[in-house]
Amino acid sequence: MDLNEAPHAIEAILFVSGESVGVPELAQALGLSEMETMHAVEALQKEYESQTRGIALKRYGDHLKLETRVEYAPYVERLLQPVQRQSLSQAAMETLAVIAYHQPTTKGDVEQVRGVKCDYSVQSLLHKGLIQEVGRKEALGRPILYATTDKFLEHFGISDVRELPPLPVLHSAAPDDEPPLTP
Amino acid sequence: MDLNEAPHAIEAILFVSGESVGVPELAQALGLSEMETMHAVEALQKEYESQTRGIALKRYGDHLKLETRVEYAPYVERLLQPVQRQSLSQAAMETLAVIAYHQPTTKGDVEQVRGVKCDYSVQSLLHKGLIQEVGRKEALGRPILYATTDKFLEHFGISDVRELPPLPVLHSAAPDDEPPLTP
Amino acid sequence: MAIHIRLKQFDGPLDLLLHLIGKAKIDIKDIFVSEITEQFIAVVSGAPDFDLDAASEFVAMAALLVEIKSRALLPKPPKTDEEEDPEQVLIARLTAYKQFKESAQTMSSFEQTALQLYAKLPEEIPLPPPTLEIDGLTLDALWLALRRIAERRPKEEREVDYRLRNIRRDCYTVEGCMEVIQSRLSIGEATFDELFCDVPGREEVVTLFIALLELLKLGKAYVTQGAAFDRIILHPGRRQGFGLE
Repeated sequence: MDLNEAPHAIEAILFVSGESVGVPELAQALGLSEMETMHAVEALQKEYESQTRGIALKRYGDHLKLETRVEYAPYVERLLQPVQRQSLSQAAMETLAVIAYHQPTTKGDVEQVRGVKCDYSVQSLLHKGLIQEVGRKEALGRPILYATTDKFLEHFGISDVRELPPLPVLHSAAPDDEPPLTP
Repeated sequence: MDLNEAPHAIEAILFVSGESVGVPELAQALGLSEMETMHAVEALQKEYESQTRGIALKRYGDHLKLETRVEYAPYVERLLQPVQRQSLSQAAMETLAVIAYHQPTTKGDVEQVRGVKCDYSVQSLLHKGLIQEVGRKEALGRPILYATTDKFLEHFGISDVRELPPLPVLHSAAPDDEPPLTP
Repeated sequence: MAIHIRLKQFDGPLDLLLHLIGKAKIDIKDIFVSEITEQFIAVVSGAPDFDLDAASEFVAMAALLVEIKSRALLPKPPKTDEEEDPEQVLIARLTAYKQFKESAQTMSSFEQTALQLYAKLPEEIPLPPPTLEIDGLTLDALWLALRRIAERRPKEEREVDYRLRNIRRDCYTVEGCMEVIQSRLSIGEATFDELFCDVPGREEVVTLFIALLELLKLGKAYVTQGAAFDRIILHPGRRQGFGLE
C-alpha cells in the first residue's frame, strides 16, 4: 500500500479492533514490512501528540492500541459506564513485581523473595495473561521460567518493562553508619 | 470545561461509546450548553476533514458517531481474516497430477494409477477448488467425473491444460526391454 | 502491648515482620535488638484464625527467630567461610522483600492511571469467506508427482505374490447380463423369473440382479408388480407418468 496512506489505515484498523493489535499482524494486513509499519505507527503517534487529541496511540511492547487520554477520563466516566478492568490484589501485585524485575524467573524464586507459597497468584497471573511461560531453567527439576507479557505492559500503561522505576535502594545488611571502604 | 479542550473530550467520549451519542448528553457530560457543544463538534469535524483520517465524525440529526472510512475496510478485513497459506500434501499433488493428465476422470481411475485409496485427497482438492465435478461416467455405478478448474490453471500459471508439460516416460508395468507377447 | 492482628491480613511471615518493624519505627537491621521476635511469636500464637496449614510459614519463621535470638546468647563459635549467618540472611531477605513490596506499590499507582485509559469495544464485522492460498503449486511439482507414481508402480508389482492358484473364469459379467436383459426386453415385457435359467447358480443370480438394478438406474428398464409377492414384470424404457420418481 501507499506509505502515505499507512498511518490512517492503521488508525482505522485499531479503531475497529478496539483491542490491542500485534505489529506483525498489522504489517501483514497492510502488506508492509514490520519496519515500514513501525514508521507509519510513529508518524501517526506524532500526529496524535502534536494535537492534544482525545485519543492516543499506545505501544505496549509489540502491540498497539488506541486509548483515550487520561485527562478525559472524567468526561467519559460521566456519560458512559466503560468496562472497568480489575485492579490486582496485593499478593498478585507482589508476585508480579518479583517476576517483572527478575524475569525470566521461577516460581521458586518468587516464593524465596516473598516467603510464601505462590501457586495461586502465579496461576491467576497466567490466567489473566499478565505473565507467560518462556522456557525452563537448567536447574534441578527444570522449573518453568516466567516472564511478563505485552498485556502486562498494557495493564500498567507502559511501553517497555524498562519504564518501571528501578528497585528502591534500601539500607540493607551493610549499616550506613560505617564508612565505605576506600583504598 | 475549557472550550478549547471540548473537541477532544468529545472525541474521547465518542471513541469509547462506539455508538452514536446525542448532543444533549454530550453537553451534560461536558458541563457545557448545547450551543457550546455544537461549536466544539464543528471544530472537531473540521479537524477531521482537513486531514484524511482513518476515522470520520458523522452527524445523524443531533446524534454523533465516530466511524472508520470505508476505503480502509479491506485492511480491516485482512487483519481479522488473514489469508491462510497452505501447501498440498504429496498425496494430494499426486492425485491432482493424475486428474490433470487424465481429465475428465473418476476417483476409481486415480486409485488405479496411484495404487491407494484417494477419497481424502479428492475431497481436499475439491475443497480447495482445484478440481470440480464435471458429470458422471456412463459406466457401472455412474461414478463422478472430475476435471481441473480455472483456479487450477491460475495457480499453475497456465491458460490451458494443454500447456502442461508432456507426461514423463513411465517405466510402466510392461518393461519395454521385453518384447510384448504376441499369439 | 496488645496486638489484634489476623494472620490472613498478611502475605506471609516476611510481610508480618515488616509490619511489626514499621510499627516499631526501627530499621530492619535492628530487628534482633528489639522486641520484634516476641511480638511476632505473640501474634502467631495468639492468632484467632490459627490454622496450622495456613500458618505453617509463620510458625517456621517463629522458630527461626527464636533460634537466632538464642544463638546470640551463646558464645559465638569461630566463623567458617561457608557458614552463613542466619541473622544476616534474614535481614537480607527482609530487605529484598521490602524492595519488592515498595515496587508493587509503585506498580499499583501505574495500574491506577492505566485503569483510566479507556478503549472501545471491537466492532462486529461481517467477514467474507476465508481465502485460502496454496503454496508450492508449480508445474515441476506436478510433473514430479507423476514421476513418483510411475517409479513406485513397478516396485509394488514386483512385490506381488506369484503363487499358483486356480482362478475360475467369470462366466457372468454385469455388462454381459445387461445386454441379455436389454435384448430380451427389446421384444417386449418379461417376467423377472424368466431371466434366469432353470437351475441358476449364485453368481448368475447376483450378476443378473445387479445388471437389472443398473438398467433401472439408467432408465433403460422399469418394473411393475400387481401386489406384494406377485410376479415382477420388467418393461423396456423409462416409466412414464409416475410422479415423484
